[in-house]
Amino acid sequence: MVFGLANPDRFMRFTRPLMPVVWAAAVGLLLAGTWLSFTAPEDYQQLDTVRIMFVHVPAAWLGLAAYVALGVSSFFALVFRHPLADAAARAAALPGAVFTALALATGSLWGKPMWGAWWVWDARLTSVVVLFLFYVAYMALRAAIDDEAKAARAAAVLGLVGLVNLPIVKFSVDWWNTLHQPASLLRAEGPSMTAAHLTPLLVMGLAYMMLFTALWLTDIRTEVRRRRVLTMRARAAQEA
Amino acid sequence: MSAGRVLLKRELSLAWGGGGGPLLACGFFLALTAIVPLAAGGDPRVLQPVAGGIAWIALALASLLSLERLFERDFEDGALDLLALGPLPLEAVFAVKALAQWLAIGLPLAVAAPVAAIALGADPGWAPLILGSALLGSLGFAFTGALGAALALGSKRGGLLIAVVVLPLFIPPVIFGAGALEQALTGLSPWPALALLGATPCSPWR
Amino acid sequence: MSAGRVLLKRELSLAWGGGGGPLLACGFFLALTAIVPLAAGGDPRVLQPVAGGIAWIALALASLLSLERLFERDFEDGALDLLALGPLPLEAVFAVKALAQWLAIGLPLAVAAPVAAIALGADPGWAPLILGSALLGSLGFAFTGALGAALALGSKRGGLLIAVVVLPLFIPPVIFGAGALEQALTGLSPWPALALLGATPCSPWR
Amino acid sequence: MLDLDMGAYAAFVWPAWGISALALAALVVRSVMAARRWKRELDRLEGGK
Amino acid sequence: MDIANGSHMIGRLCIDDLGLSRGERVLFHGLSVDLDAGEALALTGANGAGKTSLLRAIAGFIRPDAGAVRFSEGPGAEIEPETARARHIHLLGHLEGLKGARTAREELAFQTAWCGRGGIDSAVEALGLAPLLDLETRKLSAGQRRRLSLARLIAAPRALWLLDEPLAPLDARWRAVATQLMQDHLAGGGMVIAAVHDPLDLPCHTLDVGAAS
Amino acid sequence: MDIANGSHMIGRLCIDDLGLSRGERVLFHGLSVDLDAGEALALTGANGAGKTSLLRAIAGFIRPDAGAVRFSEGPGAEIEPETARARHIHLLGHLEGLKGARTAREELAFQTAWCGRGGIDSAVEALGLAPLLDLETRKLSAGQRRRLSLARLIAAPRALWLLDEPLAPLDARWRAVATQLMQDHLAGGGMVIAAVHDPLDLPCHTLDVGAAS
Ligand code: HEM
Ligand SMILES: Nc1ncnc2c1ncn2[C@@H]1O[C@H](COP(=O)(O)OP(=O)(O)OP(=O)(O)O)[C@@H](O)[C@H]1O
Ligand SMILES: Nc1ncnc2c1ncn2[C@@H]1O[C@H](COP(=O)(O)OP(=O)(O)OP(=O)(O)O)[C@@H](O)[C@H]1O
Ligand SMILES: [Mg+2]
Ligand SMILES: [Mg+2]
Repeated sequence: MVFGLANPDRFMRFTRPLMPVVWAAAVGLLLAGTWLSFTAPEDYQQLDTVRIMFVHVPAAWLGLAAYVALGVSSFFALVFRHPLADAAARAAALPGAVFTALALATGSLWGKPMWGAWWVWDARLTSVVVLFLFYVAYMALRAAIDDEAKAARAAAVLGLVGLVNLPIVKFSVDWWNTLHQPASLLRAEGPSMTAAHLTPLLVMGLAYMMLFTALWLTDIRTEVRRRRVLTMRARAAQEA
Repeated sequence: MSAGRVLLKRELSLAWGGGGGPLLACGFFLALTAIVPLAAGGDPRVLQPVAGGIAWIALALASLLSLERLFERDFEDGALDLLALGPLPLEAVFAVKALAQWLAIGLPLAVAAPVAAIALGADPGWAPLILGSALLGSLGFAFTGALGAALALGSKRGGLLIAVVVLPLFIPPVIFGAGALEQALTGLSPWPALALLGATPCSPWR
Repeated sequence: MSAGRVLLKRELSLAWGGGGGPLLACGFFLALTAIVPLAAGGDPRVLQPVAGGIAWIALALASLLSLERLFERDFEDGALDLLALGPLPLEAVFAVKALAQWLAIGLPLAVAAPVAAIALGADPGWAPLILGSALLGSLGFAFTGALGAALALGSKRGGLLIAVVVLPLFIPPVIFGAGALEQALTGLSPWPALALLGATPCSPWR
Repeated sequence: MLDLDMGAYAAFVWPAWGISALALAALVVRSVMAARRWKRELDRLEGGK
Repeated sequence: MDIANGSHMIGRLCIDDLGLSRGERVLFHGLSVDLDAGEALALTGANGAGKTSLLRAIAGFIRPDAGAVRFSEGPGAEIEPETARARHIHLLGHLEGLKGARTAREELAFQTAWCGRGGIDSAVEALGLAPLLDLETRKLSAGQRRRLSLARLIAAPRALWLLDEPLAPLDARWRAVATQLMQDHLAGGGMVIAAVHDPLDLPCHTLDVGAAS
Repeated sequence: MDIANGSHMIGRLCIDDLGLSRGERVLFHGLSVDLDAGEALALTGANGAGKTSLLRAIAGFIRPDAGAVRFSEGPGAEIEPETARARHIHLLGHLEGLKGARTAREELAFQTAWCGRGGIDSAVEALGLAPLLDLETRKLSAGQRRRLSLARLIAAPRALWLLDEPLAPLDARWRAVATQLMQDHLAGGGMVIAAVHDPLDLPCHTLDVGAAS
C-alpha cells in the first residue's frame, strides 16, 4: 500500500478526493478547539495563562512530528531514491519550521509570567532551538544547491542526521533537571491533567495535526505538479 | 559614479545569491548564541555580564566568515582582471565590495544582535544601544575585514590567514562597541565610545 | 591502504602549505582569546566561569573557518574528478581529508586550548582535562564539519552555509565536552561525558 | 462559558494566540497559492497539447 | 607502454542506447557505440552538443536518463562500473585539478601514486617536463600545465583515456608528441575517446555527438 | 562596429625594447613592435615562450624589466597607461571571470556596463547567445562560455583587444564568426593582439615570441 502510493500518479489519484476532507477537518477542528480553549475554566495554579498551553503544546508536538516526517521521508529518499519521498521531505520542512518557531515564541510568552524570564538556557529550550536550526539548515542547503538531484541527496543526509536531535528534545526534561514541565500527557502512567483542560488540548492537538496533514499533502501534490511542468517545458524546448 | 552603482548591484546580487544571504547570517548568529550557553553553562548570573560581549564576538566572527571569499574568488576565477580594466581604481572597487558585503550580511546581523544579547540575558532596554553599536561595529568589521581580505589575496591559506590579519584590526571596534555598552551599563555616557566606533570604518583610508 | 596514505600525505602537505597551517590556527586562537576579555570586560570573576567554555567555542569556530575550503576547492579546480577516479570510495576520501584537517589544524588548536583557558583564568590543574576534551572535541568537529562541508559542496553560498549546516552538528560535542569540564569542576567524574564526546567523531558513519 | 477576560495575563495570552493565528494563516495562504499556480500552469501546458 | 600488466583490463566498451540530459535540456538519446581494445574514437559536434557530458557520463559522473555504459575484459567478462572507474579510466578535462601551490613534481607524483603503481620518469621524459618539475604549478603556462596533466596518463597506465580537447593549448611540437603518445597507447591495447574540434591525426572512428538525436 | 564614438581612442601602440621575466626566468628582452589602428598582431611561439605574459604586460598587470608599452591617440598625442587600461583595453584570458551562479545575461550586462556604455543586443545576436541568456554560467559548455566572453568585446566597444587563444574552444562555425568579428573590429579602426597556436584567418602581422630572445 505504502509502496503502491510511491507511484506519483497513484498518489495523485488517491489523495485527490481526500484533500477537501482534510482541509475541512482542519478548519473545523481549529474552530472547535479555539472555542473549547476559551470556555475552559482557569487553572487554579496557572490562571488564564493556561490558555497559552492550547497553542504552545500542539505547536511543540507538531514541530517534533514534522521532523519525524522529514527524517523518515529523507531515509526513503536516500535508500529508494524515490522522487515522491524527496518531495515529502521537502514539503515537511517549512510547516515544521513554523510550528517549531511557534513553540518557541509561545513558550517564551508563557515563560515570562510563569518563570519570570522570557528565556532560560535549559536543555529543553536549547534543544528546541537546535531543532529549529536543523530546519533552517535543511532549507538553506536545499536552496543553495541548484542541481536538484544533488540538493535532494545532500538535504536527505542532513535530514537523517538531524533525527538524533529528536530524542534529546523529547527526553531532555527527564535527563537533565530543567525548569520546563516534564511530560504530563504522553507518559507511561497515563495523563495527569484534569479533563477540563485535557479536552481542549487534545482537540487543538488534533486540529494542528490535521492542518499539518493538509499542508503537507497539498505541498507534495504541488511538487508533483511542478516537476511535471518542468518536464513538459523541457520537452517543448526540445521539440522547438 | 555610475560604474560604482553597477558594481554595487552585482556585488549585492552575489552576496544575496539565491535569496539566502541575510537568512544564513541570522541562522549562523542564532546557532552561535545557542552554543554559548551550552559551552559556558546556562547560569544567568554567569551569562548576563558577558552577553553583550558575546553578541559582539559573534558579529565579528560572522563578518569574518563571510569575508574570506570576498576577493579570493575574484582572484582565482579571473574576474579581478576584468575589474582592474574598468573605470574605477582598485581601491574604489575594494570599498564598493566591502559596502555590498555590509549591506547584505552586516546589516541583518546587526539587527539580530540585540535579539541575541537579550536572549543571553541582557536588559531589553539596551536594545537600541546594542543595535546602534552593532550597526557601526559591523560597518567597521566590513571595511577592516575587506582590507585584510585584500591583503591576504593570492595567499594559499585563505580563511585563517584573513582571520589572523583581520582579528587585530577588529579589536578597536570591539573595544569601543563593547565599551559603549559597558559605560551605559555603569551609568556613564556611551557617546564618546560610540563616536570612536563610528570612526573605525574610515580606518583603512587613514 | 597505501592509497589512503598517499592521499593523507598530500592533504597534510596542502593543509600545512608553506609551513603556516598550525601557526595560523594558533594565531587565530590567541587573537580570539585576546578579544574576549576586551569585549566582556576584564573582570576575572566574570571571566573565570566561562573560560573553559570560551576556549571551546574558539575551537569550534577555528575548525569551522578552516573547513570551508576543504572540499570546495577540489570541486572547483577539478581535483575531485581525479579523486573520484581513484581506488578509494568517495566516503573514504572524505574521511582521510577530515583526518588530515584534524592533524594539521585541530591537533595544534587542542594543544593551544589549555593555554588559552588558563590565560582566561582557568585553574592550571585542569590543563590535562581540557587538553583531553579538546583533543576529542576537535576530532568531533573535524569529522562532523567535514560532513557539513561535503554536503554543502557545489552550493552557491560557501562559508556561511557550511556554518549553518555544521553548527547544529557541533552542538553535541560542545555539550559533552563542556559538560565534562563542568562535571570535573563540580567534583563529578568527567568520564561519561568524555566517552560520549569520543563517540561523536563516529557520528557521520552512523 | 466563553471567557475572554484574560486579566493580568492578557499581554501574554493574546500575543501567543495572535502570532499562532498569523503564522498558520501565512502557511495556508502560501501553500494554497503555490498549489493554484502550478495547477494552472500544468493545465495550461496539458491543454495546449 | 604495456598496459596489460594489470591483472585484467578493459578490452571492450559498449555504449548502449544512451540518453543524456543536463538540467532540463535533453542532449541526445539512443546513442550506441562499441569500442574495442586498440581503437580510438573522436567525438565531434557543435559547441554545447554534449561531448564533455558524454565523457563524464562514461566516467560515471553523470547518471544517464536511459541506456548504459558497459565495460568488459573480453567477450563475456564484464567489469563493474565501479571497478572500471577505480582502476581503468583516466579523465582529462578542461579543469586539470592541479593545486597552484604545489610543485609539478609533487602533483605528478601524487596523481601517479593515486591512479596506480608507476614511475614518473618515463612520463617526465616523454613530455619534456624535467626543467619544470620544481616550479609551482600556478607558474606554468597553459601548454605546460596540459603537458603535466598528460604525463599522468603515461605514468599511471590505465586502459581507457577520456580526453576533452587534449591538444588545444599545445604548440605544434607537443601536439605531435601527444598524438604519438596516443598512438602508442592504442598499439599497447588501450582505448582513447577524445572530444575534439580539429581532427585527430591518427586512425580513429568519429562520432558526431550533435547528430545523434 | 564604430569605436570612434569615444572622445578619444588608441590609434597606435608602441612596444619599445621590452624585457620581461617571470620569477627568475627571463622570457625575452629587446622586443619592439608598433601597431597602428586597424592592424592585427598574432603572437606565436612555443609553450612557455611568454605569449600570455606579454599580453598581461601590455594590459599593465606585469611590470616589465626594461622598456615600455606606450599608447597614443594619433601621432604625438600620448594616452596615459592608466587611462588606456580604464577605457581602451579588453583582455580575454583563459580564466574568463564568469560567476557560476549568475546567469549569462546578468554577467554580460554587468561586464558591458562595467567596461563602457553599450547595449548587449547586437552582441547577443552576433554570438548567438539568445537561447543561453537565462542559463547560469556554470552550466555553459566550454565553447558557450567563450562565446559569452567574446560578446563583451562587441557589447562594450574598446579599441585594443588582447586575446589569449580566443578560438581554441570554439567549433568551426563559431571560429568563422569570431574571425569575422575581429575583422569588423579592425575595419572600424580597432586593434587586435592575439596569442595563437593555429594561424589566424585574417591579414595580420606575426610575432614569434620565443624567437625574440
Ligand atoms: C521557549 C520556551 C519553551 C519551549 C521551547 C518549550 C518546548 C516544549 C516542547 C518541545 C514540548 C513538547 C514535549 C513533548 O512532547 O514531550 C513542550 C510541552 C509542554 N510545555 Fe513547553 N516549552 C517552552 C516553555 C514552556 C513554559 C513556560 C511552560 C509552562 C510553564 C511550558 C509548558 C509545557 C507543557 C505543560 C507541555 C506539555 C507537556 C506534556 O504534556 O507532554 N512550556 N514544550
Ligand atoms: N548542470 C547543467 N545544467 C543544465 N544544462 C547544462 C548543465 N551542464 C551543461 N549543460 C548544457 O548541456 C549542453 C552540453 O554541454 P557540454 O559541456 O557537454 O557540451 P560540449 O559538447 O562539451 O560543448 P563544447 O564544445 O562547447 O565544450 C550545453 O548546452 C550546456 O549548456
Ligand atoms: N609567476 C611566475 N613565476 C615564475 N615563472 C613563471 C610565472 N608565471 C609564468 N612563468 C613562466 O613563464 C613562462 C611564460 O609563461 P606564459 O604563460 O607567458 O607562456 P605562453 O607563451 O603563454 O605559453 P602557452 O603557449 O603554454 O600558453 C613559462 O615558462 C612559465 O613557466
Ligand atoms: Mg566541452
Ligand atoms: Mg599562454
